[in-house]
Amino acid sequence: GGGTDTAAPKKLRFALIPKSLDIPVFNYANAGAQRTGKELGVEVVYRGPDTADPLKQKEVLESFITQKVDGIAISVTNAEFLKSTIDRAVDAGIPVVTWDSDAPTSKRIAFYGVDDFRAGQIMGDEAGKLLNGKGTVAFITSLGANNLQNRLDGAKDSLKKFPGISVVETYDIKEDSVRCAELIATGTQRYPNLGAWISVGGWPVFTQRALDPVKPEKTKFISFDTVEAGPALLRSGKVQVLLGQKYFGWGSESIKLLNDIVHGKMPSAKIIDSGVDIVTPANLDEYLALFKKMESGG
Amino acid sequence: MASELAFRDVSRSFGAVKALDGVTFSVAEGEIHALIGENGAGKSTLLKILAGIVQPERGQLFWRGEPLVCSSPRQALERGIGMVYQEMLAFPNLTVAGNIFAGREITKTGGRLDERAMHARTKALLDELHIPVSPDTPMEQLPAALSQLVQVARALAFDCKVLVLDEPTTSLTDVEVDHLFREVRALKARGMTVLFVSHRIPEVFRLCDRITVMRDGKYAGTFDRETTTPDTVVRAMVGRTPPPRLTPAGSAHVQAPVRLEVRGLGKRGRFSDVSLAVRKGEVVALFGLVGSGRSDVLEAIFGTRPADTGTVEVDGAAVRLNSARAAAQAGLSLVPEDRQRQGLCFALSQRDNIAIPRAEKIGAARVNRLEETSVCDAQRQGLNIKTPSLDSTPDTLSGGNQQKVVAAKWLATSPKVLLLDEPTKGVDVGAKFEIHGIIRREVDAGMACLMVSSDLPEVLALADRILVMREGRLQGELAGATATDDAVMRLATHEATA
Amino acid sequence: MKPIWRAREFSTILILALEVLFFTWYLWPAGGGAHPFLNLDNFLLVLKYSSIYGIAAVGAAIVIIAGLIDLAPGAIIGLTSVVTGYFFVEAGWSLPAAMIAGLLVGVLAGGVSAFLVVKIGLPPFIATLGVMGIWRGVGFIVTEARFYDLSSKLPQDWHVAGVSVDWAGPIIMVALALGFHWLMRTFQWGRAVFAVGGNETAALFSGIRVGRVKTLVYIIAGLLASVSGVVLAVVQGQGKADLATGYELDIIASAVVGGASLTGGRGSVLGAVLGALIFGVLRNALPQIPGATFYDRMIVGVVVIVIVVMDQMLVKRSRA
Amino acid sequence: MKPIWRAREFSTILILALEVLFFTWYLWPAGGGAHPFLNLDNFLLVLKYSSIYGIAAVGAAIVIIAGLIDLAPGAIIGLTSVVTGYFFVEAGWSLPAAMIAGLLVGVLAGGVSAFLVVKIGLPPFIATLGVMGIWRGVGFIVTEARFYDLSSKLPQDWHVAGVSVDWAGPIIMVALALGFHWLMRTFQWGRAVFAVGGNETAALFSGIRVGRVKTLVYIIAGLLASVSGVVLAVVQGQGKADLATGYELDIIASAVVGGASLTGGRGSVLGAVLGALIFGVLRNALPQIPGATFYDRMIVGVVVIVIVVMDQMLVKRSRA
Ligand SMILES: Nc1ncnc2c1ncn2[C@@H]1O[C@H](COP(=O)(O)OP(=O)(O)OP(=O)(O)O)[C@@H](O)[C@H]1O
Ligand SMILES: Nc1ncnc2c1ncn2[C@@H]1O[C@H](COP(=O)(O)OP(=O)(O)OP(=O)(O)O)[C@@H](O)[C@H]1O
Ligand SMILES: [Mg+2]
Ligand SMILES: [Mg+2]
Repeated sequence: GGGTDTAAPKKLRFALIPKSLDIPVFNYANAGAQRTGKELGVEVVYRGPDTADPLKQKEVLESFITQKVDGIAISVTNAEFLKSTIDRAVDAGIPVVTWDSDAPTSKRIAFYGVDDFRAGQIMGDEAGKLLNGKGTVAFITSLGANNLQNRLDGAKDSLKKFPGISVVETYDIKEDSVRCAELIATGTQRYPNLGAWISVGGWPVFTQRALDPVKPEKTKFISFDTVEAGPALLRSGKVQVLLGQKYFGWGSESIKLLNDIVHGKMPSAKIIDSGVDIVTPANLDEYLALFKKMESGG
Repeated sequence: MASELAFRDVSRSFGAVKALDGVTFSVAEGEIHALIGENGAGKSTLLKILAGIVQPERGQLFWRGEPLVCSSPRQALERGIGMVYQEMLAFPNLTVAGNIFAGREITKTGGRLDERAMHARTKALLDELHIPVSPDTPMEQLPAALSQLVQVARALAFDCKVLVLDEPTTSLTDVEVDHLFREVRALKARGMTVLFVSHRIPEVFRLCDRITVMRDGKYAGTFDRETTTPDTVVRAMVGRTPPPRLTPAGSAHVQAPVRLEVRGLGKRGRFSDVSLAVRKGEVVALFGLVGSGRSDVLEAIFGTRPADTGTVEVDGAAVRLNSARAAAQAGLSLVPEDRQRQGLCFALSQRDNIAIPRAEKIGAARVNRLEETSVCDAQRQGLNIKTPSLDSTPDTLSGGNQQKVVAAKWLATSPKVLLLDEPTKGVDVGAKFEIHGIIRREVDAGMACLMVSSDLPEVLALADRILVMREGRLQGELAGATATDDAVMRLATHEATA
Repeated sequence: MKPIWRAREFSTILILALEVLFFTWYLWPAGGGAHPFLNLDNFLLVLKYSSIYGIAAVGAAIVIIAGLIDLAPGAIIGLTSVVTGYFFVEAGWSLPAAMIAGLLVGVLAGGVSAFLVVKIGLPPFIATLGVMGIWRGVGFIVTEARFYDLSSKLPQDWHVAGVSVDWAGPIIMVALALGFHWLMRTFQWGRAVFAVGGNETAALFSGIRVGRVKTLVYIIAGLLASVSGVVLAVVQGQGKADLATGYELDIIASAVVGGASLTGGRGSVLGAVLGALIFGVLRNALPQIPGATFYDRMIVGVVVIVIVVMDQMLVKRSRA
Repeated sequence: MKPIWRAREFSTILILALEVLFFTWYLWPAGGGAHPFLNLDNFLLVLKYSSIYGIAAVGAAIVIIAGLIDLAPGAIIGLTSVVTGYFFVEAGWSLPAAMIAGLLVGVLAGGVSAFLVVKIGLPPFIATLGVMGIWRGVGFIVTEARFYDLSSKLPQDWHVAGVSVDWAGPIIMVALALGFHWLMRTFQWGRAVFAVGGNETAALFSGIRVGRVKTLVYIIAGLLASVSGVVLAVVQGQGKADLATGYELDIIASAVVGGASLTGGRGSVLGAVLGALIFGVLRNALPQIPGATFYDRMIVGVVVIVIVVMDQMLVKRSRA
């Protein structure tokens, strides 16, 4: 077919696949990718399933393989599920990198992002510090998503270091931010003296309202993601720690990686740790300034 | 006489209503036995017990001296009891052949349908009954009367020992009835026992060997056709001498203003060039055989099955042809033919059913319960609706009483022009006269009425003029002395005028 | 007038009461102390979150009574929150203006469903399924999968006329339920809805403007869904296209648990709100049972069935 | 015998053909070269993913023809994948044995729905909604929200009798569709299903064992959903409780687009599969349109409506 026609200087076409189109932070990845794409003179196609459904994501991935794009950057909803398909893409000569969420056992060439288990451990450590090693913790997650499960496992793992801390409950909000607000309220009813909440996803900081029932003098709050209402909540003292990821980097770094690979330059390591931003009231202004710079394309 | 089928002390009540109260009688093998009684007398309930749909609370059934227990319709069918129900029970999504054989399909090995055999058998059956329908026609396309006939055909399609026909003739004219009776007699000749319910007394006398009368859920006597008279039977049925029939006012209305004027109404493939006028104070009947297009014309006037061409005027003002609402507002009301599909809302109370058209007509925003109660109670009394409470839903009523509720719905609206399609279908003799009286009264007060009825005696008794239709065309008009049985039937069937 | 225990809603109330009693008993604090379930704050909580479903369920009940179905309310709630958020946050409109814009979404959306069902004659299920996709899609196109944070522009701990905005949802829900109950029971229009649902052909012959009734029913349902969406946007402080994803089934379930029959002609607006509360109590109480996380889906499923079975037994008895 | 263009399925086929033609034209590669949509690999892709919906849609069509509804297939697919995965991966059973265990899930689940609807007399919508919650819940309880990885125990690039296992779904789908089409059209049992859906009372009075027909219908639907779940587990290599979440509406939509009427008595098993393909082509082709990312949902919604309108026009014409 003409897709691999090398005679003409054809514009390269890379696919950027998020877990789902309805998760807000992935838009920053898209923004970063599009910007980098423009700089490098390549086309970036942003496509994903409309909900975080592994099967639908696999369908999109396979569709890009049959379209014979020049490279695929994917945030994997379900690693084992996509492994064979990723392998097939690589075997067919389409380089695949993963970002945000990895498929470590696959033949993907590289992963850019934070190790979810590690990120979870960080959250556990922060909670331990905030609670001075004793008290109760409740988790907020959405059952079924592997990366959230890994974060949860990570956090629980590091909480083991604090024998004085007990986990009272793990709440399943079923990817519904309204349900998240309801559960925070209900959980506060049930455990009025709760030491800390740990949310392994960004749902609680989509709005300032969700944390209304939480009394900061009693209960600490740690959440993933730094979006929208997060900074305001940090400032008002409702939230103590936010974990920011390299949202723009997900897109821009992945596209750079793909471009290098296509041009014969293999990445230095299989896993490129982006690191996380641990945002607290102390470093908030600094973080926001940086974020703004990224957003405006600096 | 060998008593084949015996009911002994059968009782059944629904809540406070005693539908059957110690009914005991027997039916001889190979006879055609009529069951008559006023609306709500308990006929259908008794037959449903026989068919395994309703269980008796007390009493027993016997078949050739053995106790007969039917706890489900399937069991009854297996015991050789076939039944045509008063209420329409068609499968709208299946073809005519599919309907006839539903549940008892002719199959080849392994349960595969033998479509060809069923088609052929259906065709033969329809021909025997002179039903002008193709076996492949979807049931939903058939008018009410043909659908009723198909269901009768369905019961005739199988060899059963006892055939139960619950008011199979309500929307048939004598012509179709004759075809049906011929078949029933043939079955009788083959030894089948037939139970037959009808409110048309002449018909009963024409067909049946013996007549059992029921009154208020009780057995009121069995009469030999040979030795009794219609009057005796009717007296046993109502418990008193029935009121005399009305005589039509004749053609004294020629000077009265025209209320309904229909010009050149036509619908492709259905009917054409229908022009008629109904004057104030006049009852005009539209008569014709089943499928001749009468219901089509009425519905075209009312706008529920719009015509292609023609105009309709009420009191000189043109009426839009494609909207029931516009027709209603112009002062037209249609009492539809099919009470289950078009007439009643079974989720609502009888009271609401009766009150709704009236409320829509007067444009009431609020529901005025007090006023409606008095209106509904008046209708209930006037039509003698036999119901424990108007607050119950219509499905608790007997068929005839349901029909009375349908009639009440539109009588309560006092329209300018009343269109009636089989208004007294399944209604007992007494109530029929009551309804005729009400129609007469309204008409005398200035209404005009266009009526379709397959019941020729009713047409002759009530109509000032009779328009006869055949194959979608008006064949002629009869009034006064010229309107006789023979003359009407000749126009409806005669070939020479074509 | 029927005695109260004959009313269709009675069995639903009874079930709700039993449910509350059960959880009061089950969650009784072992060592004394405050009851985590039986307290005023918690009841407000139940009401607040139930109202999102309950308001829309009023519309769903009317739709179902009319013999129709509406799969769009979840999507309409989402889009309304987006539109309200857009005008309030992005376009800088005043809050009331933005709210009105949000409500118009519902009216428009209901109008589109009505057009497809009444004028084009599509089956309601598939028409509103398509419409659901469209409104969700429009929400995504407007937001490009971002969201509007209204909360930062609204006062913290906001009180209107001395009442916390948290009460807005419950108050609106109860007012709408009573209002529509009254409308459905004492007005000819309400009876027409029952008639259309009970037997459309008979309604047509009775002179009821079937098309108009259906149109209005869908518009009301759309409007109520967007009331729910506006409440969500304002009280919860976010406008997001995927809010209320999948709620259509919960909303219909509320109406059905409250006595609406999907074959049409039967149902109750009050019952629908009670149904929403029955689910709301479940959503509130189950997470209070330690370790129920993995079990709650199953429990909700079992409870739905138990409730409907109980309801059936109660209603049968009261009819007999 | 009716001519082919009179068959109910004809209009669905026509619409599918139009859709394929449209995307072939729209996605025609500007500079020549391989067509991204019109190629064999891509057709296999469409078939492979459509089969997950299509197999279950066969069951949904039968359920709908019988005048019922089933909201459980998505949950059954998920639970089947879990059970197959559990026995294959955890319990170490052979693949065929694990697959049979998976299929039993569907039979059992269908039996439960049937019991609730037939014996207890619950409305199908709410009964199967409850059942859906239960099976999803059981899946979560079994897995504790984790999953079973079958793929690592299965051969890479697996071929059975020379055919890639990717073809399993499409082949099974087509075989089941043809088989059940034949069953529904030429067997007494199929006719009984149509009769029950057309008029339940009449069916009962005609001596049809309505309860038995309904029971079997739900069991078949459950079984077909779990066939879909087994295919998913084996071909895609995973058993996970939340697989196929929300697919119930897509599955019903496939059946409805294929001509099934939710009022019962009408529908086509072949049509349901064609309906699943219509959606499958959309899911495949839309992502190939550059820049349409956020328009997908809306386009799907619009297309659903356009399809049903077209279908209505086609069917009307062919009737006249
Ligand atoms: N399902 C039911 N629920 C309550 N009452 C019923 C029910 N079925 C019948 N009835 C009552 O039982 C009585 C007898 O009804 P049935 O249908 O047997 O009368 P019928 O003689 O057939 O009358 P018709 O000539 O009008 O058909 C009536 O008063 C009716 O209201
Ligand atoms: N033989 C037939 N086969 C199929 N459809 C028929 C047949 N006869 C009539 N119809 C349909 O039935 C509809 C109503 O028929 P029509 O108006 O002739 O009934 P009618 O004369 O009042 O007799 P009925 O007493 O049966 O209602 C017509 O629109 C026509 O489509
Ligand atoms: Mg009767
Ligand atoms: Mg007629």
